[in-house]
Amino acid sequence: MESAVSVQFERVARRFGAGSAGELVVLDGLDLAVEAGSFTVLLGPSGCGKSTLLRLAAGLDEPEQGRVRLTVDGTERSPVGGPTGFVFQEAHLLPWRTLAENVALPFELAGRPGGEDPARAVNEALERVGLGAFGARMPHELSGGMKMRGSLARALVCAPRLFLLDEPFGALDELTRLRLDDELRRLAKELRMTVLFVTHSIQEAAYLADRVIVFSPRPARVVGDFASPFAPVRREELRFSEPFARFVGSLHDALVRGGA
Amino acid sequence: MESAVSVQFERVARRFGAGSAGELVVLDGLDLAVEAGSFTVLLGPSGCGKSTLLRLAAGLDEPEQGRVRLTVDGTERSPVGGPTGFVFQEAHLLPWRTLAENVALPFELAGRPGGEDPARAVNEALERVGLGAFGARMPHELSGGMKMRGSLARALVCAPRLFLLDEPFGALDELTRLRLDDELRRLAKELRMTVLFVTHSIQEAAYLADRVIVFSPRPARVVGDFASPFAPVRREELRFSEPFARFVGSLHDALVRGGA
Amino acid sequence: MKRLVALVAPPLVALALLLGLWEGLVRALEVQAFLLPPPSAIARACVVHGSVLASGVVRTGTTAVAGFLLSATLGNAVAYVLGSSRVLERAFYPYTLFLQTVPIVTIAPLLVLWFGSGSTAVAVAAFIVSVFPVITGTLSGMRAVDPNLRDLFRLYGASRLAVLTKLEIPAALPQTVTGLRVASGLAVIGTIVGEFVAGFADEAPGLGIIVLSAYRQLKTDLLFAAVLGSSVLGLGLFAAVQTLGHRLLRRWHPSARS
Amino acid sequence: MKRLVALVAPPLVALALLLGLWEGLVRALEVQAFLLPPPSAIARACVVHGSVLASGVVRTGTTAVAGFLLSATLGNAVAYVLGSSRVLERAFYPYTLFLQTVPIVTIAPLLVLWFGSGSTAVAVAAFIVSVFPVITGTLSGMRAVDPNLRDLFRLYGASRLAVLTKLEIPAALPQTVTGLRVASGLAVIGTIVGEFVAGFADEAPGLGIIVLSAYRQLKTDLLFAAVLGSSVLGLGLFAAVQTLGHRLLRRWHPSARS
Amino acid sequence: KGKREESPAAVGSKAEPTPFTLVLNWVPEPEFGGFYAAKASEAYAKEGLAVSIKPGGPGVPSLQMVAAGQAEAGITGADELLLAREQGADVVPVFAVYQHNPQAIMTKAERGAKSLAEVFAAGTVALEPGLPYAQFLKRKYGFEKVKVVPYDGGIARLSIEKDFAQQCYLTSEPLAAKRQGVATSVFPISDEGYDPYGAVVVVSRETWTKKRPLVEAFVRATRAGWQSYLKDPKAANEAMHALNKTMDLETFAGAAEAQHALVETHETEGDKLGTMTKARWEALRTTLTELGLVTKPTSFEGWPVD
Ligand SMILES: Nc1ncnc2c1ncn2[C@@H]1O[C@H](COP(=O)(O)OP(=O)(O)OP(=O)(O)O)[C@@H](O)[C@H]1O
Ligand SMILES: Nc1ncnc2c1ncn2[C@@H]1O[C@H](COP(=O)(O)OP(=O)(O)OP(=O)(O)O)[C@@H](O)[C@H]1O
Ligand SMILES: [Mg+2]
Ligand SMILES: [Mg+2]
Repeated sequence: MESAVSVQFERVARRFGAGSAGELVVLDGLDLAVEAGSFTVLLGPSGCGKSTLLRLAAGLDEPEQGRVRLTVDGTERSPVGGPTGFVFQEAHLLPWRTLAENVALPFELAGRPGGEDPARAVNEALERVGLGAFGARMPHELSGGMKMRGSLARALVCAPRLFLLDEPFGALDELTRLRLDDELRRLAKELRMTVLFVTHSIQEAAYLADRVIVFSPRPARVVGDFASPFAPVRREELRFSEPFARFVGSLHDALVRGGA
Repeated sequence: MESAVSVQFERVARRFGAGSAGELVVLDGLDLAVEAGSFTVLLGPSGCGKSTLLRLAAGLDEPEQGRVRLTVDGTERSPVGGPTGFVFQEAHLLPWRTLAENVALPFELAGRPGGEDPARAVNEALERVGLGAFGARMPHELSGGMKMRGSLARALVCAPRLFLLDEPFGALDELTRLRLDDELRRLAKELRMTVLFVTHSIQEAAYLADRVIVFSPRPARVVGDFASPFAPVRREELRFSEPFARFVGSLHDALVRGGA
Repeated sequence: MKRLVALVAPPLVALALLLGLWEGLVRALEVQAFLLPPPSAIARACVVHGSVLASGVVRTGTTAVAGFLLSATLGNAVAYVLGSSRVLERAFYPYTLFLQTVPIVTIAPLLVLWFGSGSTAVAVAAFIVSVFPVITGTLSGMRAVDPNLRDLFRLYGASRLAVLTKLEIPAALPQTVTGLRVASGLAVIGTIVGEFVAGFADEAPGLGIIVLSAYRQLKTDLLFAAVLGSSVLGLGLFAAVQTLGHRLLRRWHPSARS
Repeated sequence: MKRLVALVAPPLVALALLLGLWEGLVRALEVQAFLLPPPSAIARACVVHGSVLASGVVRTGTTAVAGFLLSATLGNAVAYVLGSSRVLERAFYPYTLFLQTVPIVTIAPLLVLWFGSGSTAVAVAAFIVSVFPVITGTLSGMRAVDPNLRDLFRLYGASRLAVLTKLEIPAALPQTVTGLRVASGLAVIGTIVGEFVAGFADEAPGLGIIVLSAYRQLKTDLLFAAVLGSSVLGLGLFAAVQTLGHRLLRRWHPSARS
Repeated sequence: KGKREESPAAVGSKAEPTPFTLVLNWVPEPEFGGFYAAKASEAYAKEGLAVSIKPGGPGVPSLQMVAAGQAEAGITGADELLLAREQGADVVPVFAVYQHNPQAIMTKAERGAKSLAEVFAAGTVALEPGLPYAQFLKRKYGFEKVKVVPYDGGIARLSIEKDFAQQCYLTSEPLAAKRQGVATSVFPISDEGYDPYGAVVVVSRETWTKKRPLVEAFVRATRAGWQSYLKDPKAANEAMHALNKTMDLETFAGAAEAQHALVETHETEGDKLGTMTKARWEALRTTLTELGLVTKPTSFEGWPVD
C-alpha cells in the first residue's frame, strides 16, 4: 500500500482583487498542517474561504504569499496530476457524456493503477453511491442529488491518496447521507487516504472527523482545532450518545465565538 | 393582506421517457392537497420525484395524467405569472448581472406590488440572507453558499403568495441555515404564504413544518403524512427538546419503512 | 406524420407567400423581364435550360463540397492548434483574418497558376472564402469552456491533448456547428466566385460560368435560375450540416432538444 | 507595459517570420514579380502609390463600416424576431440562407439598377454578404439558453419581450460577438466586390477599383498593396468588434477572462 | 482532358503528335473560331500537333500561364502584352486574329450622339478600370462631365438608362442589344487612333527560341483554320456551342459574320492572315509610353513581325 500524503499550509495569503467591487482578503497568513492519513473536517461560515483552501491544496489555485506543500514520506510532490480526488461544491459533470463515462474520466486522464479493470471500477464506484442503474443516463436526466453522487463516484474511482471534498453531501437526503458518511470514512481508513472534508453540518463534522478545524469569517483564521474524542471506528449509535452531543456543543460554541 | 394559495395534486402522473436509457416513471397517480397558508415539508429519498412535484406546482412542467390546481379563496388561478417564488436546487443566477440586479429581476418581470420601492426591497432581501455587502458582485465571484442565498433573496423579494423551495439551504453552513430557517418560517407566517419546502434534513423538516409529507422511492407515493405536534411559533430550544427528538424519530422511521 | 407537417409546412407557406408577392408586384408594376423576371419566367427557364443547369449544379456542387470539406478539416485543425495556446492564438489568429478579407477575385488568378486550372483552384477559392467562420466559431467555443471543467482536467494532470480531445473539442461542438453552418453557404458562394475567375469553360460549365454568360446575354431568367441552383446547393449543404450537428448534439445540448 | 509587450509581440514575431519566409522563397525560386511579388516590392508599391491607396482605404472603409452596421442592426433584428418563435424560424430561416448563397457579384448589377451606382449600392452589397453570420450566430446563441433560466422567466410570467431583452439577448451575446467577428471581415470583402460593379472609378477610387485596374495592368505589386489595405481595414473592423465584445463580456463570460 | 483532345498521328508523319496547349482568355465564342476550325478540320493534326484548347473565363490568367510555362500558347490583347512585358514577363506574339481592335464604346441610338466627344459630354460611362484604352480616351476627351463606373459585362443598364454608354466588343454586345430591341450607336476605338491587335497568340521567349518549328507549325495550321472558319463557320460554331451552350447558334453565326472585317484587311491579303507589322507595334508602344503605362523600351528584335 502506498503512503498517505500530508499537507502543509505555510503563511498562505490569497485575496481576490480584480473583481467588480473592490478587494476581498480571503486568506491572510494562514498556517495549517494536515497529517498524513488523517480525516480532517473544515468547518466555517459561508464565504469564509473553505473552497479556496481546498483549491490551493489541489494546486488549482496559487497563494499570493506563503506556500502549500504536499509531502509523502518526507519528500515533496507536486499537487497536480497525482492521484488527488476532488468533489467540487457543484457536480460539474461533462454534459456530453453518460454518467458512467463521466465516472471513467479519471482513468482516461491519469492512466489506471496497475492491473485494475476500469469498467469494473466504474461500476463499483456507481454502486457505492447508489447509482448502479443509472450509468447510461445523461447528466441532464439526473436529479440534483444524483449528479452530486455521480461526481463523488468520479472522485473515488481511482483510489485517491489525497481526497478533497467540498460539501459533497449537501444535496443528498439524510438517509443516503448517513450511509455515505459511513462508507466514506470506512474507505478512507481502509485505503489510508488523507481526507480534507468541508461541511456546514456540525453533526457531520463531529461524526466523521479525526480532527475538526473551525474557521472564523473571512479572512479565515483558525478559531478552533479539535482532536476527535472518539474511537477510530464509528457506529451509528454514536450519533445519539451523550459524548457526541457534548462534542457537537463545543464545535457549535467555537463557531459562535469565531463570529459566524 | 391577500389570501393564500392552496394546491391540489389530483391523480398526477409524470414519466420521463424519451431519455437515453428507457422509461422512468416518476409520479404515478399521486394525490395530495396542500392547505392555503400552510408550511408543508416534503421529505423523500434522492431521485424520488420531489423536484418534479415542485415544478408541476409552479406550472413549469405538465402532468401526463391528472392535474394540478391552484386556488385562492375557492377560485382557480393559473400557476404561472402569479407571485410564485421558486428557489431551485441550484442557484441559477444570470451570470451577466450583479447579485443585486439578479435579485431585482422578479420586479422587472412581474411588475412591482403597489407603491413599494424596488431598490429598498432588493437591499432588504439581500440583508435578510446576509449578503448586504455583496450586491455589486458578479455571480462568478461568489462562493457556492452565497450564490444559493442570492437565489433565495431573489425568490423572496416580491413577497410570493406561493413559495416553493427545493433544498434551498443544502449548501449553507449550519449557523446560517438555522438563522434562515427561523427567518423563513417567521416570514411565511407573517405574510401568510403557502410554502412547499423540499429538504433532505429530517431535523429541518421537523423544526420547520406545519405538516411533513414523506415519500417512497420512485415512483413517489405518500408513505407518511404528519401534522406537526408543535406550537406555530418555534424557538431554538425546541431543537433540543424531548418531543422534537421523538418527532424526528417517527419521520426517520417513516422514511425507512417507505424503503429509502 | 404530424411532426413532419409541422416541420415542412411553415417554410412552404412562407415560400408561397414570397413568390406570390413577387409575381404580383412584377406584373402589377410591369417590370421588364430582364430587370427582374417573375418567378414563373424563372421556372420556365429552369425547364428550358434543364440539362445545362443540372450539369452545372453537379459540377459546382462537387467543387463546393470539396472546398467545404477542406474548410471543415483545416479550419478546425487550425482552431485546435490556436486554441491550445494563448501565444499561438495571439500570434496567428489575426492573420487567419487575412483569408477572410482578401477578395478572392483578386487572387483567383494566382490560384490558377499554383493549383492548375479548373476544379482544384476553384475548390481552394471556396476553401479560402469559407474557412474563417469555422476557425472563429470553434476557437470561441474553446475559449468559453467552463473554467470548473478545466480545473477538473488539471486536477487529474490531463495532457494538453486530453484537454483538447476530451474537453475543448466536445465543449466547442455547438459553436463548431454554428461555424460550419455559415461556412456551408460561403463555400457555395466561394465556388461560384471562383468559377467566375478561375473556372474554365471546358466540359460542362459550372453555375458561375452559366451566371456570367446569362448576364452578358441579358437572359436574366436563366441568371436567376442559376442563382436558384446555387441556393439549392447552399441549402443542401446547410441541411447536411444541420442534420449532422443535430445528431451530434441531440443527447446533451439545449439547442438540439425540444 | 509588460502586458502590452506580451500582447503585441507574438503577432509581430509571427508576421516577421511569415514575411521573411515569403521574401526568401520568392527570391530563392526566382518567382517572377508579376506572378507573386516579394513583400519588399509590395512595400515599395505602398509607398509609391501611397496617396491613392490611402484615399481608397478611406472610401472603402467608410462604405464597409456602413454595410457592417446595417448587418449588425438588421441581422440581429431578424435573429431576434426568428428566435422568438419556432414557427417563424422554421418558415423564414431557410430563406435568410439565400442571402448567403446568392453570389453577390451576380446581383450587384441589379443592385446598381435599384440603388444607382455609388456607395449605397456598395454598402447594400456589403450588407448582403455579411448579414448571415450575424443572424445565425445570434440565433444559435438564443437557442442555447440554459433551460433552467427559461423556467425562471416563465415562473415570473415574463412577457415575450422581457424574455428576449433580459434573457435571450444577453445570453446570446457571446455568440452574437462571434457572428459579428465573421461579419466584420465579410463586410470588407463585400464592399470590394460591390465596388467591382457599383463603385465609381473617379479621382478617389475605392480599393475595389484599384484592385481591378492593377489587375488589368498586371501591376501585381499594387494589387497586393490594395489587398493589404483591405486586410488592414478588415483587421481594424475586427479589432473594434473584438474590443467592444470584450468590454461587454468581460464582467461575466469565461472567454473574456484571464 | 488532355487525353481526349489527342488526335491520331498526323497523316504523312510517323512520329507521335506533339502535345501543344493553347489557353484562351474567354469562353468559346466566335473570336476563337479559327482555332476550333483548325482542330475540327485536322489542320493541327496534319502538322503533327495534338492541340488541346483550354477555354478560359473572365479572370483566367492566360498570359501568366504562358509565362509560367503552364501552356505553350495563350490568347491576349496586344496592349496587355506590352504591359506584361513592362512587369517582366518575357513573352512574344506570334499571330494576331484581329487586325483591328474589336473594342468600342456604345450608347443608345436615340441619344443621337454623333461622336465620342458628345458621348462623354454627359451621363455615365461603364469602363473596366485600368483598361489602357480607357486611359487613352480619358486623355483625349477628358472625363470631367461623365461619371465613370466599372463595366459589368452586361447591357442591362444601357437598355434602361438614358445617358448611359459602355465599352463593348463589336461582335457581341451591340448584337445582344439589338435582340433586346435596343438600337445602339457604336464607336470603335480603332477609329480614335488607338488600334492594337486583338486576340493575339503569345508564347514565352523560351518556347519561341527553343521550339521555333513547333510554333511555326502551329501558326500555319491556325492560319488555315481561320481561313476555313471565315469561309464556313458552321462546324466550328457547333463545336463551340457544345462547350458554351449559353450562346445559341444564331448568335454564333451573327458574331462570326460581324468579325470578318476585323480579321481580313488589305494587310492580310495574300495568305497573310494573322500577320503583324513592326510599325504598328511601335505605334502602340509610343501610345502606351505617352500614357505612362510603359517605361521600359521593348525592342521588337527577333519577333515574327514584318
Ligand atoms: N474567482 C473569484 N473572484 C472573486 N472573488 C472570489 C472568487 N472566488 C471566491 N471569491 C470570494 O472569496 C470568498 C471565499 O470564497 P470561498 O468559495 O472560498 O468560500 P467558502 O468558504 O467555500 O463559502 P461557501 O461555504 O459559501 O461555499 C467569497 O467571499 C467569494 O466572494
Ligand atoms: N428532464 C428529465 N429527463 C429525464 N429524466 C428526468 C428528467 N428530470 C428528472 N428526471 C428523472 O426523474 C427522477 C426524479 O427526479 P427529481 O429531480 O424530481 O428527483 P428529486 O426527488 O428532486 O431528487 P433529489 O433529491 O436528488 O434532487 C430522477 O430519477 C431523474 O433521473
Ligand atoms: Mg465553498
Ligand atoms: Mg431535486
